[in-house]
Amino acid sequence: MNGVLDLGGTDGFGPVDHVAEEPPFRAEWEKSAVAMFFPVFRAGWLGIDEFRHGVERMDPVDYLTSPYYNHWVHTMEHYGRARGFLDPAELDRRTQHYLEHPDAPLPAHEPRQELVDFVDAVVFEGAGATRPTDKQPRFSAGDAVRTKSVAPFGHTRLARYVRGKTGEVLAHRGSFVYPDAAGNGLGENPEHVYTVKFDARELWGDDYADRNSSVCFDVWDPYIEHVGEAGGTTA
Amino acid sequence: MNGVLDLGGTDGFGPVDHVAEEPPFRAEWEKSAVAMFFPVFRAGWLGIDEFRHGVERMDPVDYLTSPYYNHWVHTMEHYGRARGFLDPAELDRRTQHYLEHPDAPLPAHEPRQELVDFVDAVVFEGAGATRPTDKQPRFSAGDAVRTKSVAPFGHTRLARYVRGKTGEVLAHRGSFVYPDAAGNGLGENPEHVYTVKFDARELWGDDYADRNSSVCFDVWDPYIEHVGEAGGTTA
Amino acid sequence: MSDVAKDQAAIAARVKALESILIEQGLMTTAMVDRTAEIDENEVGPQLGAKVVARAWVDPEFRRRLLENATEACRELGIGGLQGENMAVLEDTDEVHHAIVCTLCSCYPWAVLGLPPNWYKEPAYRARMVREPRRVLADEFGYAVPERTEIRVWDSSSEMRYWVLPRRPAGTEGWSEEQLAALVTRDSMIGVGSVRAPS
Amino acid sequence: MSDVAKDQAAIAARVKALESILIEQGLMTTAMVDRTAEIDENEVGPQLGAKVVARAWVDPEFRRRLLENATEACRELGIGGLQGENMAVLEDTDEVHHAIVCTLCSCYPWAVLGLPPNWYKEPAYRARMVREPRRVLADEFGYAVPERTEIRVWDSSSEMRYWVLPRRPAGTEGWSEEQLAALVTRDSMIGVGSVRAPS
Repeated sequence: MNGVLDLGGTDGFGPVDHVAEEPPFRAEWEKSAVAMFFPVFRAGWLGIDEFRHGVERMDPVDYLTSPYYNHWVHTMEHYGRARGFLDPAELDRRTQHYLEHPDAPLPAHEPRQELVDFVDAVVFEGAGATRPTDKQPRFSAGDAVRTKSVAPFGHTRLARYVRGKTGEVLAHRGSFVYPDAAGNGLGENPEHVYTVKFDARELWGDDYADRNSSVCFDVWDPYIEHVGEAGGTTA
Repeated sequence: MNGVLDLGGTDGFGPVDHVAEEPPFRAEWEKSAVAMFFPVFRAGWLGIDEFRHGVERMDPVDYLTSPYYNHWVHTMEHYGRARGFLDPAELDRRTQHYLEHPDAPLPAHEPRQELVDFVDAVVFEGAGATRPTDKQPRFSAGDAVRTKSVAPFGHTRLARYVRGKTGEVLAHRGSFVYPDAAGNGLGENPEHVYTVKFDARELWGDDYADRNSSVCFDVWDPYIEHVGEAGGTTA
Repeated sequence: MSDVAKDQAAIAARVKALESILIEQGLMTTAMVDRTAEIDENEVGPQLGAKVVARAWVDPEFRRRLLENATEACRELGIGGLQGENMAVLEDTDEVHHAIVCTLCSCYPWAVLGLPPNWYKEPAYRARMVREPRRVLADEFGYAVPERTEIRVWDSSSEMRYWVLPRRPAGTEGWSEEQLAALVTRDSMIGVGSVRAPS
Repeated sequence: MSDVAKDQAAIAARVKALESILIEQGLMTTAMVDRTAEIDENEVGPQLGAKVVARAWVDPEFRRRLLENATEACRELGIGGLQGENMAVLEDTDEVHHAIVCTLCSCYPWAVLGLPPNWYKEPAYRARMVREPRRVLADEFGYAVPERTEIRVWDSSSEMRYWVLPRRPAGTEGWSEEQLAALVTRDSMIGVGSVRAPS
């Protein structure tokens, strides 16, 4: 989607608030929000691409102003409601309860070691997105390619600032879950992934590009087309 | 600039809040904000293109959430301060005063009929932006053209969603003040203006375009280039 | 006080402070404010555009001149001025339906329609109207345009000010210009709604 | 209560409500929260990346393997996992300086750097780093890259996780891996800062 979230190249956001050292969590609720990813992922509420798309569909102003981990809360709640795992009225009722009684305890429960073990397994073993495919990679390092100039409504990883741009394939990375399918609830549909290098002048124009700079951007196979030597596109 | 203000084609803003009938002003301050354009324009604080660029440079969240005429207040204040017409400390002091005493009167003054006459003259006679130029128009109706794919940092009227796109010139509109010059404090530098028609499929891609629809977008001469019959660009 | 009211109070104080400085600098008077409001509330508004439309419906020669040079044709009726110095009128037909938007700010043909409505200036309409016009018209304005009719959206990126000449409704034969003008809505001249049905 | 505190209280209540439901559904426990926080606060962080960098500085064969397949090379040191399943390490040279960003969300090599800092997730860095990297590095991070050095910004659009192998500082001949690792900053592995000067 063409969302405000697609920030690459947007002007007007002012200085970077660089802080040399800061703790991983700024509030206690952030720990729960981060930890919550494991159970909802395990219970099948959402996959990682859907997780991202749920964040993307936040109200644009909420997206820009909300504390970062509230984005996570938003997307987990979104899929929990949409898929019937959460009763919205019950969630609202409990929210009001904890708002009025911030120190009210959580429900009593057993520690459940297998759930802690699940956290350790995911963190230290990972949950990768590489998937085998019978498709042959259409591109290889050194190819001149152009990204498609398309504006999907759903989830995509083809950012606006690289659309319709010509670059050079630097590397083939293997085949991975395709976000334009998985993020829109259409299955994993694995596709080959490549790193494409774009000269800054191609992205922004000669007069506005930082000198001697480039952007490397990873694309899935359907995002790109070969560019003929004459500059024309061959489909 | 590539700002959040450049809204064409951005997804995620939800429904249009269409109201069949509403008064021109929702608050008394809006009348003053709208009227204020006349004196600051007359006094040379800013021109219309600078006015727009001042709005564009608002903080993105303020831009999206602020009542519309507050955009006007922002840009008038911006140029008033930047050009030394306004003393920021004095403005802050008076703001605080009126915040604490909303009914405190404005300074006594004469009605000054010549200023009222100026309002009438501008409203009913206009303050047009057509300007003569010795430049020859490079395009005419029927020409296939492509917009430049550039991302200026300053003021431009070449919206992101039409950059690098091919369309057909529908009409030559005459020569006008060039916003990319005037909006950036570089003089009027008049250029020819054309209406270019873009098929929706060119703008958004075949799979995402509304069927049988198009966008007409006005461009200044430097925004576009001829497209050769083979699809290549001729500079 | 709610956040909105607090914002409003803060903005109102800022505007009053600015106004007080401009008054002391001899640049502004409250009479200017009164005159501006009077113009925007009573003198310049969609009733002007409606008058032009009604004339075009009854006078084929005027219609021809209007489509050829809207600015000059409007001047014949004493209409024109700020944000209408260079106008073009877009004629709706069975083949093409026109609508206007300003994606970069809120450009609008003030001289014939007055100040723009809020929804025209807010993000949703500006963002979506160039991207999914058929859906926006149908879902947001209840204005269904048949698929055989091209929707042509005019993004007001230059100082040209576009507006729409809607089709004259059937059943209005012999009506006076005044009667016809009363059918012409602001939305029909923006291109997001129809004219009123004759009754 | 300030607006920020009000927001924080509202979010905290929402999270607690969600957590209580997940607990009752048998999906979540507070022990999971404690374990997650322990990992993020103490076990997974830039100290892991620093260890890899130090090894690469002292062991040319390891360096070669790291640049060829970072995921496998890190596994030799027992490092890897979530958001590090497919890593690539970018070697800084006099010719090319690398930096990472995620313009679409906040992808980051958790497995070697831990959770990303807030500025990495906020709009300004994500918006500007691909557009004006030399200016951002100089003005925002005080990190001047000479114009003869290409700046190559890696936008983390896929599940590949990139991070930077900074250059080993002069004056560290004969240092141990532990000593060297202490020089390696998080920012130097993101590509927005230098390693610490040896003292």
